[in-house]
Amino acid sequence: MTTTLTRDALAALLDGVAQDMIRDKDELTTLDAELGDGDLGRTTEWGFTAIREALASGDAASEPDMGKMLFKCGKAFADKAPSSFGALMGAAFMKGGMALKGKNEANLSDIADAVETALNALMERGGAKLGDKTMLDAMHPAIGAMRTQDAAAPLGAFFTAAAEAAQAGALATQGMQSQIGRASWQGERSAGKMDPGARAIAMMFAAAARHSA
Amino acid sequence: MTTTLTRDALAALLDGVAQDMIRDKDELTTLDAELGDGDLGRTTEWGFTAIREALASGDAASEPDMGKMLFKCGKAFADKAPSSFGALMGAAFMKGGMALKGKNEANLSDIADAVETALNALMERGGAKLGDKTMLDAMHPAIGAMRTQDAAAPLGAFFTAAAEAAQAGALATQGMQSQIGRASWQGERSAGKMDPGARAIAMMFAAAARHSA
Amino acid sequence: MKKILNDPKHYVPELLKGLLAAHPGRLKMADGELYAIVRADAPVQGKVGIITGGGSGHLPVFLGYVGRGMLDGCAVGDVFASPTIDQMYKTTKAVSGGAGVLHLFGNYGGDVMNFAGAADLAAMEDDIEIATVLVADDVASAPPERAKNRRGVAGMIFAFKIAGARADEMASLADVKAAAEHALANTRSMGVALGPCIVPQVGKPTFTLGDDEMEIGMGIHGEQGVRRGTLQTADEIAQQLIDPILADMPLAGSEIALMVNSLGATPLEELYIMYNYLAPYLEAKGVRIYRPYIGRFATSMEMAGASLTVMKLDDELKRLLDAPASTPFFDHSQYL
Amino acid sequence: MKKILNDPKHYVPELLKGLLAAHPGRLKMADGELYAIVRADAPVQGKVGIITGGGSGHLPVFLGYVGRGMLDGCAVGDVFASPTIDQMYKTTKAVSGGAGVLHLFGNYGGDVMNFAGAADLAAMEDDIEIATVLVADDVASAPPERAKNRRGVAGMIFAFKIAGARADEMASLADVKAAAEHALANTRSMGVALGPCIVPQVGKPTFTLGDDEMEIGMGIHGEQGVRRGTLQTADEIAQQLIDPILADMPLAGSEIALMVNSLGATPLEELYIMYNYLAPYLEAKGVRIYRPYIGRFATSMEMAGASLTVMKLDDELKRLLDAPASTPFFDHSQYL
Ligand SMILES: Nc1ncnc2c1ncn2[C@@H]1O[C@H](COP(=O)(O)OP(=O)(O)O)[C@@H](O)[C@H]1O
Ligand SMILES: Nc1ncnc2c1ncn2[C@@H]1O[C@H](COP(=O)(O)OP(=O)(O)O)[C@@H](O)[C@H]1O
Ligand SMILES: [Mg+2]
Ligand SMILES: [Mg+2]
Ligand SMILES: [Mg+2]
Ligand SMILES: [Mg+2]
Repeated sequence: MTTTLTRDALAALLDGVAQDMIRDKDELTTLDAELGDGDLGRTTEWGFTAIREALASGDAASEPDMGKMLFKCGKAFADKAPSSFGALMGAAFMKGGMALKGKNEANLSDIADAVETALNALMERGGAKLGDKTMLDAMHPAIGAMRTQDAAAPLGAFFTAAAEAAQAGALATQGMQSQIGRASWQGERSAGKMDPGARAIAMMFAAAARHSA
Repeated sequence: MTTTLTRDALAALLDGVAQDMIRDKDELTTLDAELGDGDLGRTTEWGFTAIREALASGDAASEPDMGKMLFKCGKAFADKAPSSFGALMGAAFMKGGMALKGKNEANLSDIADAVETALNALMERGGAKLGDKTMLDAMHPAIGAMRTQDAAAPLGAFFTAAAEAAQAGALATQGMQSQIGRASWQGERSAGKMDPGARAIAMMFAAAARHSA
Repeated sequence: MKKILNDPKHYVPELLKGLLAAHPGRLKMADGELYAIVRADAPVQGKVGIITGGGSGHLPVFLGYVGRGMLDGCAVGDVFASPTIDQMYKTTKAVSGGAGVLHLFGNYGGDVMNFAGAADLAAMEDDIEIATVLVADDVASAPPERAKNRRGVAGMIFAFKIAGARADEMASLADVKAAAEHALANTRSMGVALGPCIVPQVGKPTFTLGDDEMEIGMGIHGEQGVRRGTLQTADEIAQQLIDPILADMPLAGSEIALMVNSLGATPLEELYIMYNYLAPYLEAKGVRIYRPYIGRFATSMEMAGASLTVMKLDDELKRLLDAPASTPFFDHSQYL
Repeated sequence: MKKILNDPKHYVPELLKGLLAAHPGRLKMADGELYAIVRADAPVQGKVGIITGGGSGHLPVFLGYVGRGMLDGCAVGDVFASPTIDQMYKTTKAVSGGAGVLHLFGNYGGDVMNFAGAADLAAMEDDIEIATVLVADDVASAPPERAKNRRGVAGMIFAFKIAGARADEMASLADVKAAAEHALANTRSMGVALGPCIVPQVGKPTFTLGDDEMEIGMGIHGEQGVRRGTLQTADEIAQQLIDPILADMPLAGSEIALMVNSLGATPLEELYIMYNYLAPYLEAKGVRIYRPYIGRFATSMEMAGASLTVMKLDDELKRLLDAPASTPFFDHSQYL
């Protein structure tokens, strides 16, 4: 039997992730204060609050199509959290939603495809490459880990694998020198510090794993 | 035998007073910070430094007339310390000097006359009355005390009497409400605090007593 | 002491030298005296000269208002200290164009006594006719019965503007003096302090305030105000500054110029938040804001806080307010 | 947090409402959106529209430069946060007078990505031709090889001035874009921070510095600089800010516009002390200061510190610099 995710399950999962991200925002603020301008906690709070509102009573609430629902969540995120991470994460959800459009339910491979579509969109939109010390460096290994999972793997295990790979990717950013965005202004001094956006990705997958169990 | 003060003795006395006032300036800053703007220490430092310079190498140094010497010291004080106290103290020395002009030596009654001339000039210049909580309230009793001294009283005793009366006058300003100058802006809240200018006058007479011994 | 300076003793002379270097076409020394700065084209023949004077540390007050349509010169003191008689005298002489000179300055003891000395000297030595007008606009500093005792704060800028415009009309000394007095009779101010400043040569804060404290009515050198208390909201602060002004000078049915001034560190953003409260508050009381002036007009170096100044207008004051004025720190075209 | 405000969440909307109330003849909302502010007379038919956008907390940057001869509009973000695509789009549309719109803003990730989205939208939905120019003038933020990565600071004001003047000449979008690029190719900045500011909704300082520390090269949101160390003298600080600019852009034999800018709390007095060092220092290197701009042009609320910006001039830049410009925060006649 293959594992699948329905529209309502996806909505509940997103809401759970949003709750955890809002709760844990201070860790991101601290990391961004080290490497950037210290607003990433505020950005995730604003963005995920917007997602929760969209899912509860906004235009995503009444949207039956799971892809369009995700797209609308992405738009709400970008509108309310217009920083680099906000613009990119918003675009990621929007593009991921486009990949899921028209589906009744998504299997694990659909989910991995959607994340990969999002990753490609981010690379185009933000102009960063792998190794530039950004959230891409957490998303990319997460997709690889998702692909190794069996189609019948429980959702919790699937996201746990993604989360572990993303966290390894985030840790690996410590060895990198920032090439793009605000952190690049630190030049060599950026080495040794973890990229906050990459850590945010790892936190999102870990939250998804918790809420799938 | 009547006690007298020569030009050189007056110069030495002034220099001693100036040294002590510069050394003790912080007390005046503290009092002025309570009731005014906290610059009275700076004013006395600048003014008395100017007197010391005038006496050491400036135009007062080569001035044989004791009255003119005092006048020039007053002008130096006012030029370098142009605050309320500076302007008034400068005028006081200048007027006091005019009272001593042409004398070879001053007896105790000449000194009391000079201080009284200065007091009258201050009242005219600054427009304050006795009881307005200003330095006048220390100068006035000091003159009274000087007048009680015998013409043969040692200079030290003469100035000690003046200092004690001035200090009593300064203490009495604690019971007054400021009617003029910066301290008057405190209205009723000025009551209970000692007028810094009055305390400065008491300090000057006390220093004169120390340097006459 | 976190200041960009070289030596506290050189704070004022270096800033004055920098100022003269930056604006050579607009400003010059009077008689080679660095602490006596006048318009580059002074004296303007036949025009009443207007000078002010006071301590440094309040830019653009005082010498930032030396220029066309405002002041002809300014005697400069050390930080928060009066200029000397000699500096005031030199400034007076350098701006005297034959029509007399107005001494227009804040009501502070040192300044008052020294300007009196300078006026005597100018009259005695050079036969210059002198008129004197004191700025005493801070309602927090004395009750109406003792209004003459009040200290002078940001209201002086309106007085400079009005008197300067009147002098530019080639009015007589008596008329320029009357214009300054007319402006000041209709001008009131009040301020609040949130944080102190440091006088370079003193090296420590002029006063201390608790982390969540403010002082309503404090003077621009840290003179005690009317009330110290917990930091309140912008709306509450604005109301506590405007109400005593309204009580002192009834404004219903009037048009006013309203200045919302930062004492230094307080950013423009916060001034506009105050204005957002004040505009409808005054409107509801029948007061029309003819021109707002929102910015840093009279500061105390890095002091945090703000002040309000109101000038009640009539047709003459409006005409003179709107006349052109241009200095390196203030161009009235910005406010039209 | 010592600020004059009501509720941190209302900081930006209240300041914007205050601004619109204070300058109704000069500014208006675009399409009823409070965070999209344009000239009252926008769109100017036939003229290239110029807009910028960025976080609040930097007044007069950004929206203080909306006015005649400079910007047509500004999309406003929360404190230190980018405006949204929608706000940028509305601003773009409201200033479009048929000749295209220039997006001219600082090189910050959020702004770059959102302006790209707004440009797509305006081109797609309304056929508005859009050109984009990024301001990246802070030499402390990246070496010359990665100059495109640099952040945008006070140099943007010269770009606003030059591009605005060129647009006022009714030049084409390509020509206005070229003028902005020409200005920026000749513009470099560098700053120093002495003390932090507080983002209202965060409630604590953006960074901490020891009592006697400063940070050379720090960004206007507290981004790490090139060197943290003991507070030095004004002359030493000035030299450490100008030398990297001189190294990046040789200036011997040139005329320049020099901006000495306070980040907020640092008083004008200290800027003139720096200028007093810089004027002869530059002169000795064969650099002539054509116009000094000394004041608060780009701030970070109550941050303490200063920045220098140099624009190397040629005849075209001089002509455009000296053209009239007038906003509620900046009138170029003050600098002539
Ligand atoms: N061009 C880019 N491409 C991909 N990720 C980026 C890019 N720029 C920034 N990021 C990510 O965004 C994170 C910072 O987000 P945020 O705090 O919103 O940025 P800012 O405050 O600079 O606008 C970085 O840690 C990085 O992971
Ligand atoms: N009009 C006046 N007449 C006499 N004494 C005065 C007058 N005004 C002030 N003083 C005296 O000067 C003292 C303050 O001197 P100072 O600190 O120089 O004043 P400020 O800083 O206000 O110019 C007061 O304590 C008071 O004794
Ligand atoms: Mg940011
Ligand atoms: Mg950030
Ligand atoms: Mg004093
Ligand atoms: Mg004083």
